[in-house]
Amino acid sequence: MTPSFSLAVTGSGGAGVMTAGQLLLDAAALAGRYGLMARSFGPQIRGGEAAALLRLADRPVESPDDRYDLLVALDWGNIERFADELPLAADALVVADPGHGAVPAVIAAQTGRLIEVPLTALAREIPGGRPNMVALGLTACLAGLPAAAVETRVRRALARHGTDSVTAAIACLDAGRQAAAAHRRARLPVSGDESTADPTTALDRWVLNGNEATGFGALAAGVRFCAAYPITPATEILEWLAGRLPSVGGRLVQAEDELASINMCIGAAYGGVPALTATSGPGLSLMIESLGLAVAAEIPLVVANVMRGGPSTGIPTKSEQTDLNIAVYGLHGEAPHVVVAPTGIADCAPTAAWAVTLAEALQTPVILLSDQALGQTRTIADPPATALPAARRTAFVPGPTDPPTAYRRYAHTPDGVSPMSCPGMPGGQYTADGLTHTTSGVPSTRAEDHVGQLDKRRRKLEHHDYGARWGEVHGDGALAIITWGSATHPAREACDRAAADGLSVRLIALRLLSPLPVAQLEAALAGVRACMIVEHSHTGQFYRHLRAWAELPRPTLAWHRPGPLPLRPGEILEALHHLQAQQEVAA
Amino acid sequence: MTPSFSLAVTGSGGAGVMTAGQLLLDAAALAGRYGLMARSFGPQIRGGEAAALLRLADRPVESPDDRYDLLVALDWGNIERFADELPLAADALVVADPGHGAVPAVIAAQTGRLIEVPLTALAREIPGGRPNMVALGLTACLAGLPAAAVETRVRRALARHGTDSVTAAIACLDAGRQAAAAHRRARLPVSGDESTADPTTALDRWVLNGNEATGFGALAAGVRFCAAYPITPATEILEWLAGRLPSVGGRLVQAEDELASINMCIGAAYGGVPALTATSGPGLSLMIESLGLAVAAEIPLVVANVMRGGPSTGIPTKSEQTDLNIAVYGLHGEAPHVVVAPTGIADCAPTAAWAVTLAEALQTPVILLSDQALGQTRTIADPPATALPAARRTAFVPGPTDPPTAYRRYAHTPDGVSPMSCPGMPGGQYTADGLTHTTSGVPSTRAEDHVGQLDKRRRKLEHHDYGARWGEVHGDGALAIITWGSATHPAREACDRAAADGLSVRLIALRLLSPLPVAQLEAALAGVRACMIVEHSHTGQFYRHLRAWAELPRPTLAWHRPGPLPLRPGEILEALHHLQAQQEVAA
Amino acid sequence: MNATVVLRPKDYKSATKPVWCPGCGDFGVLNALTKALAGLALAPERVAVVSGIGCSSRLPAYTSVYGFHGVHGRALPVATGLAVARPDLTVIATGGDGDGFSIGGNHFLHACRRNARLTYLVMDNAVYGMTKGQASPTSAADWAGSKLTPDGPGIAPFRPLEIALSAGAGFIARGFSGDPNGLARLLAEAIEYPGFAFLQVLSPCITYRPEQLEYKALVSAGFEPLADRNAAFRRLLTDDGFTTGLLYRAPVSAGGSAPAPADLTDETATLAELAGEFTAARLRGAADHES
Amino acid sequence: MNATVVLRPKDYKSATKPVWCPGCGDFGVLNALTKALAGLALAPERVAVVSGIGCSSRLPAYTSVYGFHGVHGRALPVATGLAVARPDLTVIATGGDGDGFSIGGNHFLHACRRNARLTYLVMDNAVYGMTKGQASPTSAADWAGSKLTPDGPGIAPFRPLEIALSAGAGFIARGFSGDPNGLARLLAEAIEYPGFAFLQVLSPCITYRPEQLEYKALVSAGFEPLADRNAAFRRLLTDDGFTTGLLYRAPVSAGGSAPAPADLTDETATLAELAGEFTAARLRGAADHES
Amino acid sequence: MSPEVHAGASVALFLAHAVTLEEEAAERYDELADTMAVHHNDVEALFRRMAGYSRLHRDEALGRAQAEGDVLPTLRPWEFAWPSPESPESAALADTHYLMDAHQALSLALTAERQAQAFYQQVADTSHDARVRELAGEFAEEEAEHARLLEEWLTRHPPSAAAALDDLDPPVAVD
Ligand SMILES: Cc1ncc(C[n+]2csc(CCOP(=O)(O)OP(=O)(O)O)c2C)c(N)n1
Ligand SMILES: Cc1ncc(C[n+]2csc(CCOP(=O)(O)OP(=O)(O)O)c2C)c(N)n1
Ligand code: SF4
Ligand code: SF4
Ligand SMILES: [Mg+2]
Ligand SMILES: [Mg+2]
Repeated sequence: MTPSFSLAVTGSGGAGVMTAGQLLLDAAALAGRYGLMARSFGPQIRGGEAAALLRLADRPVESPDDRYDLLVALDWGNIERFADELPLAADALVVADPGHGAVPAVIAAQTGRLIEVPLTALAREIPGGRPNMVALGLTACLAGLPAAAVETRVRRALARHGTDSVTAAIACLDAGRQAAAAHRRARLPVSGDESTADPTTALDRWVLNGNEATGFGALAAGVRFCAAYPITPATEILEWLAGRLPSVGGRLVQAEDELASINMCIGAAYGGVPALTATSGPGLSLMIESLGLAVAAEIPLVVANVMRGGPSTGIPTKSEQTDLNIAVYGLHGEAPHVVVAPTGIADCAPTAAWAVTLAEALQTPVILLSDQALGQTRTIADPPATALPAARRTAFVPGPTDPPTAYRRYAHTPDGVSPMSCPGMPGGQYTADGLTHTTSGVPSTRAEDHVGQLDKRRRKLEHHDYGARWGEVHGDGALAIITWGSATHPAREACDRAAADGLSVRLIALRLLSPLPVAQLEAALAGVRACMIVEHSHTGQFYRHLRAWAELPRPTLAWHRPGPLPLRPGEILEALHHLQAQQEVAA
Repeated sequence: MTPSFSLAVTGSGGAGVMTAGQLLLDAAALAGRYGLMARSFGPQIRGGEAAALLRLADRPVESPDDRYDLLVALDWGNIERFADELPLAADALVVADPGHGAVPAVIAAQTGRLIEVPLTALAREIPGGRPNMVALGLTACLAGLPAAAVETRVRRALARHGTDSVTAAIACLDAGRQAAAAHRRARLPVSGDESTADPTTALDRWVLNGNEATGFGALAAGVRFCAAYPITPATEILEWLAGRLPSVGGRLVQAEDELASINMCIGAAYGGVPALTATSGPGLSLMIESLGLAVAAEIPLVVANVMRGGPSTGIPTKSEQTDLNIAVYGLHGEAPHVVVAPTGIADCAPTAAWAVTLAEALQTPVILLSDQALGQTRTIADPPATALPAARRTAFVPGPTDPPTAYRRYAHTPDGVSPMSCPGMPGGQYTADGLTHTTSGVPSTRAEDHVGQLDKRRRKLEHHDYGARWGEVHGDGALAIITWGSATHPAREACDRAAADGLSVRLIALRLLSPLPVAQLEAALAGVRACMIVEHSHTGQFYRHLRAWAELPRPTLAWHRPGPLPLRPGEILEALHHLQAQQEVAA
Repeated sequence: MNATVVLRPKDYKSATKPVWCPGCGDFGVLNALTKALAGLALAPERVAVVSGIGCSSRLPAYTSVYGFHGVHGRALPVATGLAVARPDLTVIATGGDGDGFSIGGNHFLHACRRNARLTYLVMDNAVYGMTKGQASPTSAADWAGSKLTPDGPGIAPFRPLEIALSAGAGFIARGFSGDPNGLARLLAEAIEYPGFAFLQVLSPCITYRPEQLEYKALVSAGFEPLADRNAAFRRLLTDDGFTTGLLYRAPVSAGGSAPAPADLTDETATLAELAGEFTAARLRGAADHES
Repeated sequence: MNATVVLRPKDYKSATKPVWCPGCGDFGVLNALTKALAGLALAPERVAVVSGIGCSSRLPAYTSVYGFHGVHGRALPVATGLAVARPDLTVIATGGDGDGFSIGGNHFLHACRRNARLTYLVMDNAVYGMTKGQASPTSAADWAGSKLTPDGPGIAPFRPLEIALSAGAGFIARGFSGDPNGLARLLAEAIEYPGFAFLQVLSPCITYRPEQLEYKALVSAGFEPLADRNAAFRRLLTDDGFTTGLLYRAPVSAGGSAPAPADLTDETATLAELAGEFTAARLRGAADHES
Repeated sequence: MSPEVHAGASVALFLAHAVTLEEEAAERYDELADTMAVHHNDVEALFRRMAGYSRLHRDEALGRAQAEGDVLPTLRPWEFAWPSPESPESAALADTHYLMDAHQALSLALTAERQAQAFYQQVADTSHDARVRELAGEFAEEEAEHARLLEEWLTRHPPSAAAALDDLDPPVAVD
């Protein structure tokens, strides 16, 4: 179990809560800590209310904790909205500015440790001072971060605003730290020694969110074309790529809608240029018809779908794992394709790269299922241990004696993958087609062609060696959790805690969701007596998907609940104990 | 087992094959027979090659038989294309016009009974005569249809072309009949006595295809608005409605695309007018996003999806049951809705009507899964025994003392169905929303609202009493077939044949596909030791769907194959025997 | 709603508080709409406002009439279905420039042609407000304010009025959110037009396009209503994009044929008659049933 | 393909026989296209023809160049993706009036604006041929030939040239399938235009619109190429829909800024540099990395 | 209001304008208060107070109408003859910001009150109707009084030191 410290900074939008939170996380990185920061806000585009939700630790951490140890409120604007996102530990410390009124009941009821710090008044004493910088100094101190790290980060961040700004900010940090010191008794236990961090390694760590990691992974694997239409919470992938693709000779087109963006990707990929688009549920829905085309015409491409609360427009700023069904089963006709998911924020880069390699190797669309929690949570993580995989497409090479019409684009091959030409290659001309076609691509309604091509397209997916990336297995208990995506880290932490309680639980997290790696999964389940399926959904889409394809241990408990609240280790642990108790009764 | 007679009339397009086939079916109806006629064509819009595929019987029949007893070829244009659609019985009779060359090997190899009739030459002898009418006379005679019935039908059909046409046609019929008589030895055994049919009942029977039946059922249940975009094989539903809706005060709008058509239906239904659109896989794919909106905003509507070969553009003119996945699982987020399917051509009317009533009762979109085989096969069937159900929506009624803002459109109710207002009702104003919302429809990101509305929308589907229409159960064997849609009749005939072989097989055909009626299904399976899932798909979508939700007997055999060839009873019977043999080995 | 009660603009507002940024032009549009409805004395329950997704598309919830907040880009088809099925209602479709001209562009084209009786009001801020300020179809080619198009979209901006005219719209106007009374008047005329009425409203986004606060100085009420399509075209050739007023109002008969209202009560054919079409009897029966 | 071999039009045809109805105008278009390609001496492997779904959209398979037969209405985005990613190719999008103006209308609008270097050829027969003859956007309001609209579509027909001009297209022409040589010439000019070139081709459907056999008598080569957008607008105001020729050819600089070709080999930033942006070191590091 | 229209306005027409002017001012202040509430800005209270004052003045104008025995004409919103796009006392929506401070809010209100004063003064100066001139003059004086009050408040609420409109949190994407 990771000793860690969770804290929230809240206030009205514009008060600088997000800035303070982000600087705090950055400072933690500079100080050699790990950690993560999520954001929460109201429905207003600007202003409204905001919360920066952090967790800091000495070991890599990607799950939120059950409760917060510290709440620093710049003001109380609409704190009720966050109440259920902000469960406080029984001994949590609440720091409030008395200038903004009494501590609301919803907070006061949770803990008795309240201290008042006049953040605004302190800031006002400093020319150009800001309450959020006072809060930053105070919070960093209470969280046990070295003052130097915070100062370094703040100096750097404010450099372009001029020395006055920097001086004011540093003074605010000091004021905040002193305010914290004044409440020394309230200072919280923090783990780790401030000086142990190896600065060289620490400085190599990555500070990024899953969306940036996804963009990077895709680009690293070879993506050189992106067409997209903005949508929350996927837009950052596009923005990241828009800024970087040109520097590697690639291009990004802002399309008129998702129907266009997916088809532009198809066009580019048909032209031999690896392509990706990013979207979320509503946009994915619009891409469905053309994904079927990509399956039938065997066009490689990646759709990074960053899931949000559904159905329909749902809750765009909150996370859920409920686009699994549409990603796996959403295409009309028999349209085998690949669906993969990163198991964490840091994993977004290698898994996105893998998605690109699968698309290119299998000449098929790949849906990468990320979600808001992965995409928009910023984390401090170790960079990938191994180089990211790079894509390779089986290319058409004309035989020296081939007549110009000999090329059979959709030829039957043992592994189902047919060498693919692209415009510019002499002798490789063919017409890619979404109609049932012959091996040459000529439309056909004959049974042998239909079945032949259906078989071939299934075969290439089923016979592919997906290697070790299909999933992660941790531990070897007789109780197992099967999970995926952003549920992985909370589930893993639940397993760790269970182990600390003496209960050994195996964790199986799938990266390959479709085709479901049944053999690998069933092998990983060897010796498991009872199992729990953990996911962030209302009806257990992942559970049904597993049932449809694999033999699961009996009993298997389906544990799931929808968003908008993130999954937390404690609730999963509780379900585990429940399952264990059932097992004992049964035994 | 139904004694029946299967025949095919083939020839180049324009030769009048389809007209002859259709008149033959009509004549069979007038003669008190049952039967069905499917059509097959080449890819050409006109011309090309055509085959009218009929089966006639004395009892209701909706499945094609395994083989054809008679093939009448007006010419041999591209017959290879139909070869695998035209399996001939070992003793099949082939009638060919010697003027069109030798019988192709692919036909000659199948049967030794070939007779030559100079159809073209015979027609040429009659002023205004046509070979297809000669073929009609001949075929009717060989099929044992009374000459009077054929003549009546032909007179009626050609009436508007004037007496000369009629006279010529009658002369052709005679010539054809005589040619058949000349080959009296070749006359085929036919079942039933020509005079037994009760003419009154016979004349009340319906001669229609599933698309017309679907349009009728929808209109009968209350649909008064349709917006659609043409697509094969669904267009006939629209064309039927376009001609009839105005006569009941309804309207049809030809939309610019399927995105528009589904949203127009949403608008009309929001306005209180029951709405339907019809489409096929590619169009359904485009409607997915807005179907999710209809789920979230709780708008009733029906999408009649007439399945064709997939994926992508696939084979538009052939049947498959492969849009089950997208229909059930294709929506993003958690979007519970209803999917139903008729179990046959005649069943399209009551099931379409039921779909409308479910949509209106549950305020949710309903997908009606028909397919090309149901939609475009014409049959002679008994009219529905009971009146078709009519739709009813739980309407908002303002309380006398309600303040104008009291209405909560999405109020929690025990059955999950909330009274619905529509524009024009004072005091019922609300904003329908696809965002997560409160009971009043105001956007919300709070957990209680999200979970509350998710629960409510699931509840209304799960708590609804679907009554007896959920499915059909025939027989009580310890071996069972579970099937759906157009696979039902071939499967049922396989069961009948198995019974004749002494093997009792239970048939369970589902009409309610989602939410899957698990309790009813498991009850219907009581006592079943082994089970076979029959469907017209490549990967067994229905099988996976059943596995995901229900406990199936072990063993359960998944039997399925894709289009374009129709499912035939014989191949299902063979699989049944295989399963039985396995069972015996295991026992 | 008692018809004799005189309703004031604020009676057309709901209790839900807008989440818009203070200063957003959309407040002015909301005010103009409520003024127009009050000015026309329309019963709130006989009005429906339909939108897509975007900041501007939030508008329906802020009114006390029937509202529909659909998916991105589909306000017009929803409104069309409602208007055709319920010709007794006043139907107003609304939303942003991204919603209407980017993802919804096709419906815009075909709604102009179809000429169903409804009003389409687009709050044009030349940006995607709700998704953090990307370029919209009406953004200038060199507007480099979005990370998605760091050098600007680089393509010719969409000309809503020209497109509407080319596509066959019969009522075309431009308004400004900073002039709620003038806009209310234009809106009232649009609502009363017996066909498809299009109204582009310049509605600044103060968050992502703060320079649009200048609009006040740029707009001028220069359009004089024209009834001749060619004249309207010629007028547009010199349009600077900031001229407001009613550009074009086709004489009603020229505005395409609006779908005739469906009379949902007049069932001239009974179900039994329709079922009769299917019977075998018809196959030998009276000639008028032949299809 | 050896560049010194002189290719004849028939060398641009494939062995696949068209399924079109004999007499269909699309044969003429296919011939014009192969003549244009031969006339420009383009190597077949450097040309791609992209289409949607419809009778006309079957065309790519009948050529010996690279072909893409996609889904209904999406030829233009596929072609755009290809043209942007592969600026070295000649890209031609094609299809029918239903494909391009009905379901594909939005892409048409935005392709005109975007001005990527590609040619869009629409075979306009004012009908949905492939699905048995329903009204298309270019059908007359009173064309009552379809069961789906038994009284005619009743709405104003789509005016492709006007829309293209309004939307910002820089090359706009109309051709006739019955004049394959004239059409080939127009097509060659379109292909050589360094931006988006739109070509409406009147291409009769003899099956569902047999009256279109009259087109031969109706068309006349009346357009004189104009370089001024306003002049082109004025010219269109008197267009009868049957005038052929090049209407408008924007001076290239005026035609919006076509996306600059991507140079896929020039990787000025290495992956390592990009990864460097993520490191904690950057959080205290050189100012030029700050975002 | 174009001077010509007002020069010829009757007492009833003038009072209809006055009532609507105050009514719309009140509604505008309410609208601003609501907006500030959504953004947790304390100036909400200030706008509420202003709304209250405007409502008082509306009632006063209504009272005058009653006293004059006039039935006020019903005008459609765009039939009023205002000198500006909106009625003159409606605070400008475009000049608001979610981080605005009391000083800015008061300045906004002051501008509105001065516009109202100018409006009444113009009517007082140009009307052909003596009674209208008299009423308008009174109202102008009242508005001037409000303006003076606001000016005084402004001195008590100086502009906040830190550039209040410097936004510390970037806007967010909500869809
Ligand atoms: C299918 C789909 N794609 C993308 C989005 C994300 N999205 C929401 S609003 C919006 C643009 C809004 O711009 P506009 O219509 O101009 O409205 P504004 O916010 O500027 O008023 C986008 C792209 C979505 N909700 N659905
Ligand atoms: C999404 C979708 N909707 C509908 C169809 C059915 N469909 C195929 S072609 C076509 C219209 C073709 O018309 P047009 O583009 O004018 O081509 P033409 O056949 O006239 O050459 C339609 C509606 C389809 N294939 N996909
Ligand atoms: S982001 Fe722009 S459009 Fe959206 S509410 Fe704010 S100002 Fe208005
Ligand atoms: S139906 Fe019309 S468009 Fe299609 S091939 Fe035949 S003539 Fe050509
Ligand atoms: Mg906008
Ligand atoms: Mg066409």
